[in-house]
Amino acid sequence: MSRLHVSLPGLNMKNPILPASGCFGFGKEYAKWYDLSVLGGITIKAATLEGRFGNPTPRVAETESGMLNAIGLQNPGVTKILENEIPHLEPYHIPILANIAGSTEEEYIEVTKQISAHPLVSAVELNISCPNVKEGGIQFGTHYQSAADLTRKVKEVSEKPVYVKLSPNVSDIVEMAIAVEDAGADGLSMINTLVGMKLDWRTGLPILANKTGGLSGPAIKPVAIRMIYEVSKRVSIPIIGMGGVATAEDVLEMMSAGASAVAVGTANFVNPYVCPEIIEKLPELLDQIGMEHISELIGRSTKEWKTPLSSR
Amino acid sequence: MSRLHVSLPGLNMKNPILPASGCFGFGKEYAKWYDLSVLGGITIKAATLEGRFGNPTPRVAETESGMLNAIGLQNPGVTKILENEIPHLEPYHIPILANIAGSTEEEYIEVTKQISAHPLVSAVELNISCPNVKEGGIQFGTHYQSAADLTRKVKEVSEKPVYVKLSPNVSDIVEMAIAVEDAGADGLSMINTLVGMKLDWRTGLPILANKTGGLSGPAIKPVAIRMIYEVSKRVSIPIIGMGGVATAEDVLEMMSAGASAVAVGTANFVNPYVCPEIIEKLPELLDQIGMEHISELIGRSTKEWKTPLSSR
Amino acid sequence: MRKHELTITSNDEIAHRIYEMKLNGPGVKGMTTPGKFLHVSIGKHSSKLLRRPISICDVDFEKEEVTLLYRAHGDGTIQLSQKQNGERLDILGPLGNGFSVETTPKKKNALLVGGGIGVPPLYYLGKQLKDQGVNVTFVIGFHSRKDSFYVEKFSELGETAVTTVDGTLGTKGFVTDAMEPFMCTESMIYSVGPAVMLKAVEQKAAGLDGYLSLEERMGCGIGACFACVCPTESKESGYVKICSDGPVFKMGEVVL
Amino acid sequence: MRKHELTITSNDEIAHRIYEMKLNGPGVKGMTTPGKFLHVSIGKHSSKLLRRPISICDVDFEKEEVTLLYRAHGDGTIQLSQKQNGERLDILGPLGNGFSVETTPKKKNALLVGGGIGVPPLYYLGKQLKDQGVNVTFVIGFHSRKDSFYVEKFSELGETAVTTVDGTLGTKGFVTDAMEPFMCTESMIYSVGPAVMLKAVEQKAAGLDGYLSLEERMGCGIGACFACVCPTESKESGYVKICSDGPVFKMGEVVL
Ligand SMILES: Cc1cc2nc3c(=O)[nH]c(=O)nc-3n(C[C@H](O)[C@H](O)[C@H](O)COP(=O)(O)OP(=O)(O)OC[C@H]3O[C@@H](n4cnc5c(N)ncnc54)[C@H](O)[C@@H]3O)c2cc1C
Ligand SMILES: Cc1cc2nc3c(=O)[nH]c(=O)nc-3n(C[C@H](O)[C@H](O)[C@H](O)COP(=O)(O)OP(=O)(O)OC[C@H]3O[C@@H](n4cnc5c(N)ncnc54)[C@H](O)[C@@H]3O)c2cc1C
Ligand SMILES: Cc1cc2nc3c(=O)[nH]c(=O)nc-3n(C[C@H](O)[C@H](O)[C@H](O)COP(=O)(O)O)c2cc1C
Ligand SMILES: Cc1cc2nc3c(=O)[nH]c(=O)nc-3n(C[C@H](O)[C@H](O)[C@H](O)COP(=O)(O)O)c2cc1C
Ligand code: FES
Ligand code: FES
Repeated sequence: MSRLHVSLPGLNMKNPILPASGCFGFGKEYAKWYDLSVLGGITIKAATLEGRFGNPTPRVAETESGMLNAIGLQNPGVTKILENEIPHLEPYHIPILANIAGSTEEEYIEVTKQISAHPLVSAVELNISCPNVKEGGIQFGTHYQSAADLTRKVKEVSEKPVYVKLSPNVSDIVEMAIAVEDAGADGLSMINTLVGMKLDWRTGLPILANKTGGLSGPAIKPVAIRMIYEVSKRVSIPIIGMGGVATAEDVLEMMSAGASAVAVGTANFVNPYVCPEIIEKLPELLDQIGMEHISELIGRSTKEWKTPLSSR
Repeated sequence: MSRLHVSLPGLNMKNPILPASGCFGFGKEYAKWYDLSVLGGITIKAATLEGRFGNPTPRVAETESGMLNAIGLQNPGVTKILENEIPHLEPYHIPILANIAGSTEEEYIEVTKQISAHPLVSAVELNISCPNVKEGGIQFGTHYQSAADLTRKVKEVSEKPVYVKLSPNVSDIVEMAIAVEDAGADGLSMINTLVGMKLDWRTGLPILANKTGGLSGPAIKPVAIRMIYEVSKRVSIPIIGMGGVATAEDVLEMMSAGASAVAVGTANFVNPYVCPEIIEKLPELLDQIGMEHISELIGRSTKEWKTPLSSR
Repeated sequence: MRKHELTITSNDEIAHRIYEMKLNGPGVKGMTTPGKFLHVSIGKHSSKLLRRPISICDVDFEKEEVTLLYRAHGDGTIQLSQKQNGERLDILGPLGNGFSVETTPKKKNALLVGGGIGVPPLYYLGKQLKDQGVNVTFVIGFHSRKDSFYVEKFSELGETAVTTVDGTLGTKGFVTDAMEPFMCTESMIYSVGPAVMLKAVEQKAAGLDGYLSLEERMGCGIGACFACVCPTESKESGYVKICSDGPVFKMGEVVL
Repeated sequence: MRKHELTITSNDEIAHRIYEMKLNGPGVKGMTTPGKFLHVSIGKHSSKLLRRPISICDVDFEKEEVTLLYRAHGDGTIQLSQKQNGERLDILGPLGNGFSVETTPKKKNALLVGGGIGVPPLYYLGKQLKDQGVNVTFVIGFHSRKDSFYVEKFSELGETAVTTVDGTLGTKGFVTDAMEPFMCTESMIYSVGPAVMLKAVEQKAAGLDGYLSLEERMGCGIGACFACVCPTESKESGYVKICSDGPVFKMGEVVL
């Protein structure tokens, strides 16, 4: 399967597919469905310094070709994650990308210190874009000076490469990407969820207890593709693409837009086997388009444009 | 049908439904399908000073529960619109909302002067949010100082109330809404399309000749609902809501979020009869929830929140 | 806990907006425990992505057929109600922890209390308890006569009291208004319904042992997304996940 | 130009990924003009919102049945190919301006040139021309033998030359390589296919009269959204809309 191999800072992946943070827990549950060692890597759920209970329920709502979530960063805290969760992943020998959240710079720094020191952790992903907690990231995610400052400080203490996860809820994502690249980020993860809301038409009240939530799923894929396309042309660090990926074809589209690896989120809920099924199908699609190695896909879209209608 | 009547600055509507700009031409085509006098109003296609040919084709692409368009403000120019298009709408006796676009402040001002003087035009809608033209609005749509300046100048020359159409591609839509309210806007239209992109996975190239396009349809409804909800709590001018509305239930949801009237765009392409069908169904839904008049819906969502799960 | 394709063999409206769907296939043979649920996909091409959790209502192992009862309420279940015989559904399950008839303590009498669309799993549970020699009594509540279903089938298993909110069938009122006469210190309580009802049942049955089945909006259905947590005082973490730790919990275990 | 519900009476793969679908219903009776298209909804619950434009390939007015030929290529047409007999499709149409056999000048000979999935409307057109006493000849091109369809049915209407890109059927090459022998000053040209092909046809047939049918990605299909414009020098506006001014245009009218 070496034709699927991709290599990003800290992440030496036998294929470009990894589950997205928050959509795969710490892997335990999906490990009952299939052997996680087939994955290119795994992104684990956000870690904060102390345990958090998260938001009241209902925490999810369905929308057309998408869903809203407002989990609110529920997690047992970094200490318990290091003790009870990460060790379970050892047998699979896959790179672990540890997602990090916090309310203050100090919290991000402390969590990064601890988690990046774990030998099984391959890289960290700074979640500065969670829309579902009042104090927790989003202020860093929409002001590029704060994002750059945080990135710089986290880089100083991290023992592993740092990916910064960008919020799509901004006027200019390229500006944000350049700011964190300049601050030393080793890579980017994009995109996090769009802020959305759903009301019950009968009562007029929000479905989510938190009122607003993060929109994910195929509905947002066009926004993700556009942002990855624009950013990849302007930065030289690699991008882990995500947002609505549900099929192997979507993976090709996202890598063509400029992603070097692809994370799958919401689609795991629709089909628990989606990651292995995508991985299995990739070589077949490469054959169809006559491509030898998957890395040739990266950034194809920036080549010169020809009208695709006449291609039939 | 007086239980559906809503009244907004310049727009005295027998029901809250009007087609969205760009999705209904100047009404001629849909007039072959049904009698336009059933509508609450009509938003006509963007007018610029000179005629524009728009972007090369392909101009549309399909996405999950949505579509991308990059028409590029094709229109015959304000003079021809006044001469050849608007007069056709006279027999229907419905309010006309005239959408206005431009590349410069001067162009917006001149078009407003001319179009707002037409006796059949009830109000103008400043399109400062079209993502599909390089020079043409979006720079006003994402910088709130420019948006406020433009609004003020247009208000000075307009003979009719002015609605400002907001772009969702911003970090803080509330700030933008407040800026244009303070500058004298009589109302807001929201939302325009999200910027998105789709690639052909086989070739890796963009489907749209313009590469990026505006994402519309049910996929974006959660974003529209959230923005209308947030903005309506902070401004006192009325909102014409739009973004993904396809059913009468969607209208109730959007009005509950804070819209005073609702525009229907993409759904017209799916079903040319969608507007009359929605209008016909509204009284039935009001009956189901025991509501006398549709205006009671407006802003219901800001009432205190109760968990909806236990409502079965 | 696997993914199956099951074939629809019937899908009929048996009461106002209440559908009885029968599904056939080898996957049925693992559906042995009442209270567990199936996570049902609306269809690969539907714009409704998320699966719907629906309880197992009955199983015929000889025919390899599972019965689901559901209410066509929102877009997803309305789409389900339009499916034809012969169509195939993509299903995960059985998921969760059900009413474990074999391993939990049993008493001579069991009182099964359910409201509305919480009623279906009580049928499979009642059947199994009866097979084990337990004396089962049902108190089932509906909004109105036209919403009621399976009353006769329950009566075949044990004494069955019906309540309706509008009094058009059985006693007027809620299930909790009607349960008292059937409770004794020997009764084991099993209840399924909305949280408000379960809370009232818990109060009425104070001092008795029992099991409650909860519901919540779900994402994954398998314990990975943390959509369906419920607070508890008995666990160090402070919460349980309804989809994987439940939906059935011992009475008193979770904070309703 | 109305909305219809038509019932699928057959939907069969007649060549590699090429489906022949027959639809029945009273709406069919207005489908008199070849070259017009139907705007086909993939289904109310599908995440594919936009309709697909598909040409009328044949109509049986007695049976009230229209035939469509389509290629299952993208998600929408693949979903169409999975529809079963008895399912109903929501259809707008007939839309656009077709080959107006009655009102346009006719010549003794007609040469109908089509490539790939542009071939289907030529069948209905050829039938009507033949009925009017015109001598029809077809030049139809496919990628490969396995993609070819309706060759015999065309042969029943008139002389039929086939080309394939890989030479597995008929002449190796494109339709434009094979049309010359059949052209004479008396020939009226009718052509449907991708823009590159139409352009080549136009060049080959320089000096002759004819009609071309264009295609473009569509939004509304009825002239309201301006998705499908094509430049023209003959109109003051500088453009035509393919969906409502076309898809059929006089040769030379539009800039390809
Ligand atoms: C463990 C469990 C067992 C259940 N068993 C049954 C059963 O046997 N029969 C039955 O009719 N119903 C049952 N329900 C409730 C059923 O899942 C919902 O009524 C159904 O999902 C609603 O879908 P919809 O398409 O009608 O509503 P929509 O409003 O379209 O649903 C939108 C989203 O909200 C979720 N949702 C909406 N209402 C509920 C609810 N009350 N509970 C959980 N999720 C909800 C849906 O799953 C979906 O993700 C059960 C729920 C749970 C948690
Ligand atoms: C007037 C006209 C008549 C046509 N007649 C036929 C016919 O008889 N048989 C047939 O097989 N095809 C015909 N086509 C082409 C057919 O419409 C497309 O192949 C089909 O829409 C593609 O849908 P999809 O779901 O396979 O592709 P997807 O890629 O899933 O389609 C996505 C979107 O792009 C549009 N699209 C994609 N390719 C094309 C294309 N080549 N032309 C126009 N729109 C496209 C779709 O309509 C849809 O909106 C015709 C096109 C036009 C304009
Ligand atoms: C239920 C849920 C929980 C999530 N939790 C996190 C999280 O803890 N940290 C994070 O960075 N992103 C989180 N995300 C965002 C995803 O990682 C991903 O960026 C987003 O969902 C878009 O991808 P998708 O469309 O494939 O789901 C969460 C998403 C969902 C749906
Ligand atoms: C094909 C198309 C053309 C549009 N043209 C315009 C336009 O000229 N002016 C404008 O303000 N908005 C335009 N819009 C945006 C719509 O008016 C509307 O704001 C947006 O599509 C969201 O609504 P919807 O999801 O109901 O389509 C256009 C949208 C579409 C799909
Ligand atoms: S639904 Fe995902 S954890 Fe329960
Ligand atoms: S498709 Fe809308 S104008 Fe032709």
